[in-house]
Amino acid sequence: MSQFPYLSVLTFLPLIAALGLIFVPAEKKNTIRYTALFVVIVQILATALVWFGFNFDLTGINKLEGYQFVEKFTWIYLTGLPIFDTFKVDYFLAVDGLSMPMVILSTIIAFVATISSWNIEETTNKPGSSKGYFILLLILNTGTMGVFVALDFFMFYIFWELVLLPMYFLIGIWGGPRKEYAAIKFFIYTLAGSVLILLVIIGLYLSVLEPYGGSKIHTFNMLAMMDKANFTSDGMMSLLNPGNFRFLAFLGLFIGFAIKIPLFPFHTWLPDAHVEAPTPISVILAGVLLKMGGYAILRIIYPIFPEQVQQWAWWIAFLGMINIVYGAFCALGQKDFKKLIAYSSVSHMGFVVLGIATYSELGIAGGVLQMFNHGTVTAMLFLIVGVIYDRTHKRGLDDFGGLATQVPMYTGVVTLAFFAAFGLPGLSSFVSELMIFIGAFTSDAIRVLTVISAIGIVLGAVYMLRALQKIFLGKMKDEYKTLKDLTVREYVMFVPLGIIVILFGIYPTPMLDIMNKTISNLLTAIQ
Amino acid sequence: MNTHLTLLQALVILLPLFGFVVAILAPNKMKKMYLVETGIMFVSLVLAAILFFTKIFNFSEEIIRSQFTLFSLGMGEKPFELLVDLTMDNMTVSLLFMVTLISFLVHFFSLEYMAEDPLKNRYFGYLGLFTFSMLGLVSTGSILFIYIFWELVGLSSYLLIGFWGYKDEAADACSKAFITNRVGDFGFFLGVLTLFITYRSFDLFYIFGEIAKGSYPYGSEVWLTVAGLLLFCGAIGKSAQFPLHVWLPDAMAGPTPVSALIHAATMVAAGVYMIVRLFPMFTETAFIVIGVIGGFSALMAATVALTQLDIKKILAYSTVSQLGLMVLAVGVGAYQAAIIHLMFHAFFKAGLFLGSGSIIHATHSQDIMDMGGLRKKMPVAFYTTLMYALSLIGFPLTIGFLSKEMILTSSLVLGNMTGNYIYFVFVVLTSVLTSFYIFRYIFLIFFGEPRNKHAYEHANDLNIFIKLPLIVLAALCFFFFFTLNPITLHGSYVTELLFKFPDILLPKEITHGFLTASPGNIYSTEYMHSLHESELLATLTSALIILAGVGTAWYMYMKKKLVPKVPEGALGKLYLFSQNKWYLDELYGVTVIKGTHLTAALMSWIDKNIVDGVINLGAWVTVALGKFSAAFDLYVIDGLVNLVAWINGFFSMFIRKFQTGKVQSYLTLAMVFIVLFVMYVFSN
Amino acid sequence: MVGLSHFLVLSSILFCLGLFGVFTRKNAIMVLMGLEMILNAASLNFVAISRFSEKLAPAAGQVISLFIIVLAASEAAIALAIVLNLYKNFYNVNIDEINTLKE
Amino acid sequence: MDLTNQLSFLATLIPEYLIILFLLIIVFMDFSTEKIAEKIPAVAMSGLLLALLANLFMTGTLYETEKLLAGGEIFVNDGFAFLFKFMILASSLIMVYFFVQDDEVNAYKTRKGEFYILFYSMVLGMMLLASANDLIAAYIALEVLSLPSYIAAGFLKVDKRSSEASLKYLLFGAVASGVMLFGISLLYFSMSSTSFQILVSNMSHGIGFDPVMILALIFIIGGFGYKISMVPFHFWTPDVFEGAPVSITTFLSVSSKIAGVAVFVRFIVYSFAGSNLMNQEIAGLGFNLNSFLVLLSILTMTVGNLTAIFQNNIKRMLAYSSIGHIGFIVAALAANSEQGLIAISSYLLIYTLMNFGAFLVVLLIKFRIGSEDIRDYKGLGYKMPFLSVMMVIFLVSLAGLPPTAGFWAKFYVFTALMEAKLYLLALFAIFNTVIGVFYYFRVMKVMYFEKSETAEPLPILTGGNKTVLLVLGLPLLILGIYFTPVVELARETLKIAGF
Repeated sequence: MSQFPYLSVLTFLPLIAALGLIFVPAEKKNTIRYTALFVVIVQILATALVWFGFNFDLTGINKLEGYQFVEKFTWIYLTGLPIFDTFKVDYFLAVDGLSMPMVILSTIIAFVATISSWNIEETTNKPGSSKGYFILLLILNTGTMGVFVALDFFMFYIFWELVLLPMYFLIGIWGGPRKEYAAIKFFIYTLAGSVLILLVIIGLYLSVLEPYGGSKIHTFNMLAMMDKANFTSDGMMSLLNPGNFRFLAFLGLFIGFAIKIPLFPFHTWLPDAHVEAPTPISVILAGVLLKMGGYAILRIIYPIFPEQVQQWAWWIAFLGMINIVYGAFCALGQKDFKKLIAYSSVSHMGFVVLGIATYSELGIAGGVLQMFNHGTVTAMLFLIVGVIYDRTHKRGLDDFGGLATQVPMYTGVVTLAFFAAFGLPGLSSFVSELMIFIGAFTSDAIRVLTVISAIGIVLGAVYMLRALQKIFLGKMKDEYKTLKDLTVREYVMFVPLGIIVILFGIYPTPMLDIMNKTISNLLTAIQ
Repeated sequence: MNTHLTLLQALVILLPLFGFVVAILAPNKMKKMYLVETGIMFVSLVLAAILFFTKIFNFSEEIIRSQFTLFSLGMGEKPFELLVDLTMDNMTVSLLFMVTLISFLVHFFSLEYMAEDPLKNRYFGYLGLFTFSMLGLVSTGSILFIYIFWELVGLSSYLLIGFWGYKDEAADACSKAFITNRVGDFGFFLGVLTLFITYRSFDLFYIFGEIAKGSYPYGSEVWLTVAGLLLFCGAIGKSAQFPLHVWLPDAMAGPTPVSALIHAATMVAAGVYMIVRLFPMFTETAFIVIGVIGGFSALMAATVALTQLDIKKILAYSTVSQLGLMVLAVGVGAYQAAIIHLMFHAFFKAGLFLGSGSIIHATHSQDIMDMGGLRKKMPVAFYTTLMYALSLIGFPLTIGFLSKEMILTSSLVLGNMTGNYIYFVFVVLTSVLTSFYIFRYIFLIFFGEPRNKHAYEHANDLNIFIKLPLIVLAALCFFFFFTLNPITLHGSYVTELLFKFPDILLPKEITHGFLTASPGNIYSTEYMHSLHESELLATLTSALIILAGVGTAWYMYMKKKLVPKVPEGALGKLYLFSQNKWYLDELYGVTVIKGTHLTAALMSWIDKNIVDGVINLGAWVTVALGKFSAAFDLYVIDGLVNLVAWINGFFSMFIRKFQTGKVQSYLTLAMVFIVLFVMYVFSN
Repeated sequence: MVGLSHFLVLSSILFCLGLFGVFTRKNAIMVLMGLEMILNAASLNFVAISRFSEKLAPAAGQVISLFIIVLAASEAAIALAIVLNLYKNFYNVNIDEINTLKE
Repeated sequence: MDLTNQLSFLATLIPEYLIILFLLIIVFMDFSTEKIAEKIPAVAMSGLLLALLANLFMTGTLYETEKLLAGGEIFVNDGFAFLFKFMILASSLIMVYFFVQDDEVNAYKTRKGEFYILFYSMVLGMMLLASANDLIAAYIALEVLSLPSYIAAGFLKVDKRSSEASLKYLLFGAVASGVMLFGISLLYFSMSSTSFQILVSNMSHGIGFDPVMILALIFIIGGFGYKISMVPFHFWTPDVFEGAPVSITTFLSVSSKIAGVAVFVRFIVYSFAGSNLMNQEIAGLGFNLNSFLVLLSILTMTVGNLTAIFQNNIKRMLAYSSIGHIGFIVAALAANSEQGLIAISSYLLIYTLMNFGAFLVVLLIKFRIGSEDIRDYKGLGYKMPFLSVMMVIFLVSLAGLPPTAGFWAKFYVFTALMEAKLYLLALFAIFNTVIGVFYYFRVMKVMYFEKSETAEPLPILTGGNKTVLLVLGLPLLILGIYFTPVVELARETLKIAGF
């Protein structure tokens, strides 16, 4: 604990900034915006420091020694209570190879989102709304960051829920025409998921005992839950207890997380939310929020319910397959640019699920990498939609055509993003998808599913190129004669993402080194 | 020293990429950046030449490879390692040389051809990207990297076809090209996966070794066949074989030099190159499928080419047909014939395209009906084109003769040995048609009366940028660059040095032919022997073929001066059938494409109305329950008051039942209940 | 000889009549009277029980009933006041016609 | 019961004495001149403050459970009683602020004293309820609480709605308590006692349930259930809440419910939970009291939440939502464990805060836009940012989402349920939470997502308003992050006899 608490800074700096902003008058637009920017830049620095200080040999997952930058204090500690006579919640932050990529991702996305929120008042024409917007954005930032670094299940849940509320308002206030519907749908949907999670959390809490100061007490510590030895013999989750609820608990958690991913058939909130949300919010939604689901499955379900996972791996992979193909077809069927992107997210998150269902180092590493890559690529895609929408206030694919000659640089960016999206070799997604496919193809059980999923690659090309052609090729309408190419601010958003996409396409090693040991350990832990 | 070569190779490959980056990132002010790119291309060409000769003369026997680990994953006894693989054997260097050469010539040609285009930087950048991908494709020994570069050439082809994206046909063509290829790559990808999970490696040479040792996917030769065919799917897509050939003709919407470079000389040949590379891993069944598909594509494309009016379309189908021949050659086990024909074809077909390009540039038309009699106006174009045409039909003393004759011979020999002459028939028919349509092409363009005076007036040979490439390529069409023996390539350095696999890579025994074919070892001395004695027959055949084809063409278009049009009667039907490309596009249009879009629409509908519907239904039910309980609360039991009112109504109704007894009767009833209850109480 | 059970039966009857009145009368006053009957049934119970059962402290029930009577009186007073006020507002006391409180 | 014990017990009643004392003072002030009558609120507040202090002061010193529970007392003062009195007094203290703010009430200048007299007697009744240990005592305390509240509900004499509300309240309340009284008499018959303790002892001595007892129990539970508006005895709630002045509604929905819960819990715990009767099957009926409570709580929370969805009058909506919350409390009671008891009191503590907050906002808004209709709250988020933000905090807390204290309250209930293996009930609770979000968020939606067509500026909040709102709102956030104090306090609940 001697070292500097990077993670706390990462997590709570935005919240503090948000509290500070409350006292800034709404007129001081620039103060607010630059504060937000400052916060994300500090976050980037912190993340960089964590990255440099990261020890690639530690294994994480189920052993405290495996974690780094650990900050573990008692947060709430009550003794002398009935039944389980202590109630203890820890303030427990740490990173390992699984959470580190996600932390990096959410830092990047936070930065990009802040930049693209710069003129939120103009783009959503809500004058004077910057204050509330950025406060909510910062709170959201805290929530997302916290989910990835919290290792106390209870804390995790708090962050998990903390994400919902700002999101609700951000969609509901700054959103598009059907914002109310989208906002409440998103909220109710995800809430329904997370209350299930809550029940399971309590169930686990009641059936896990962790040695503490001589005696054994109930705990929310994930690491303790991963150790079978800690389960009480009569607890509802314990393996000894014949009539145990492990399967139900597994199911509850899985549904809870599947809604976030989102996994068929729980995905229908996504298109609405995406289409109605303002650009930066869609970016965060697709870039980070969806990853929370996949991350949670790996971080929580796998180590805590290995046997259920083993038992249901095929079905998980099946759902992943459905996501891939179904999402792709839906994307192909869309007329609305943004909806198309949203469904492409559904399809791509399917790859993640397929990957983590493979039970192989390659597959899972691919899944995590895919989460990262999809995060960056899809962020780019939504920003792209945002750019064209800000300029023309149109989103229908058929409203455009032949923009290529008018806005060459923009076209270039779009081409890059699109080809990255359907996994062109040399761009980031290809590596992860390749790993996923190899991993999946290696396991005999789900080979057939893999073959079917591979159709997703073809379809990916089909719908992406279709969009590309409809928007940028062919005859140009005269109304776009005056269309402006990218501005400096937009370059600031696109260039980092573009660099990441290309860099990790050619040389993904840094990312993989981070997760390598951890994932091997995950596999050994769950076998 | 080897490392130096490797570095040189890496340089040759990466320079064009550098050119691409330079040209793409060039700010709008630097209009002339494309010249830099061309310069870089030239350097790359020179280096490739140096590489070629060094390799051939000093290290002819070696396969120079260098690999390094990009990343490795996992702790298991066999962690996954992604190796970057740079391999160089004679075939590689020859192809490197060829590709850089043609690519440079095309650059050179484009300097004039694209002179007016505002986005030249971008255009040349794309050319650079393509060259890079193509070079990478031929110089790696890892199936994965072949796939990667495979996709990249696809990308650059997409970009170049769509370069004039404001033209609708170009817009459609580029998407069509990429997606059609993607369909093939679907198979390719699965093939790669199958190989990997079997041998835990992407290294082809290692895999060949394993196969030679007799270890097959899932331990059965069937799966080896499947893997082979899956990989072949990729080739079908790239090399525009039936049934995925439809994209190539449309791809002609791109600039003509691009067609010359990509859709005639190099990229489309990549498929053939791949199956030649993979030659050692094909099984008998695989060979049969390959051969038949190749033969059929060759024949079909040739028939289509007979009646086209767009000069680029004619050449496009001719390309498909020639590629078909190469694939067939692989199918009959004559990998050398295939790869050699690939290279020669690259020269003369690129030439043909550039020639057509110069014509188009001169007459501003692609329609064969606008031409005629250009012989006098464009002598250079004419003579060079004639040269190409001659080598295309395999006229003696041309390189075409040499390669064509190899294919004929080997297919004939195969027939002799297995009694299965189908391949031979394919080749012969195709060749006849070829020599017909290519001379139809020449006669209609360069001879006869000009059909479009205006175009005719403007036509001329233009400047050196146009002429030089044509002449160079034409020169390359003479045999003596490749062998001193005008009759056959046997014993020439081409066969003995450039394109000769070390014996370990050659299958010990490949049995051939349809169902009941007797096995024959095609690399046995016996085979070689019969090869020699078949050559004469083959030569004669090709002579006859040429006479037949060219003769007919001469008779129809020179003697009778016919103008292409739909003849009457059954012949007309055939004519239309051929002119409309066997109606394949229409067929796909109504089946595959419509099918996909219908499915998509269906899925979206399901998503909107059923999947989401369920959720909304859930919400609706909750709401309904709420409404119900609210209503219940409002009207039924709105506080004690309504309770009273309600019970009032209830009792009054009740009392109406007991008309006579009136209220008292009910009271007594109530009393009875209570008394009963109290008695029950006291019973215990 | 009259035993506890008689009283109990009687009080049950009273109670039921009271309930019946409460439930069926339209006029608020009548409802209140029903209410009184219920209360009286209860206090009757108390008195009777403590009179007849010996293990109880003597007169406990009677005391309770005294309490009840007091409460009943005050309740009646308040109730009548409210009803009076109601009459001022609505000019009738038919409780089923008084339902403005509806959304 | 020896004398010292008696004395020390009487000593513990100091808060009650104080209340009575100040009640008299207020009466006299009311008789005297206008100027003095002006001071009544201040005096009332100080009286409550004194009582509260006295109550706090006696914590631990005089409330030793064992000493005060030699069998058969009518009133007991144990930790449980202390805790609830604390809540009652504290909430009453805040209530005074409400009364001061409530212009409807203040309109009747001359009757101010009368109003506070009523209020004080209600407080007295509540405190008695909190420590009643005997059915008759409970009944009397209940009446002491109820009779003034009937009048208070109809305090706005000329307002039709108000007087109608009071009538409904009166009828329902009176009938319920009457029936309850009859039930008591039946129980008296079969148990020959009315003390909770005796019930315990008798029952635990093998005397199972006989039909009379069941009837009696149902009557009695009905009586208590009406006080805490538990389904199916809740019908009065929405109408009365809607008709009565906002401050009275607040009072009814918070303070008097605290008292009701207190006595109900004590009754159930003493009579059943202490002995193992809770899970013992009732002869011939095939179910046990526990499952009966489970049924009640499921009904209560579901009906409350479902019905709340469609209310446009926010007071009515809050009324239904409070029914839903009572459902949660009954669920925790059904858990029949100490964990459950802690859950109950922590829930009540939080419930007080957030409900007061919500009602205060409603009141403040009402006297600015002059409407209680949710649909008129359009765009308030921009007109009254501070008020709206506080409202968001309260609503989110009511919905029970982190990081507000409301989440912890619910969390404790869930824990108790899971721990008691009442999984079905837990599921119901969960899904009621989700339903709750529907209507709580509807208010936010209207406030923030909808544009108001009128742009006229509204009268701004006074510093006092803001302070009180913060006093109510900040704890919700702080406790949401650090919940320990609440549980420490709630632990007093366990100092309940017979458990």
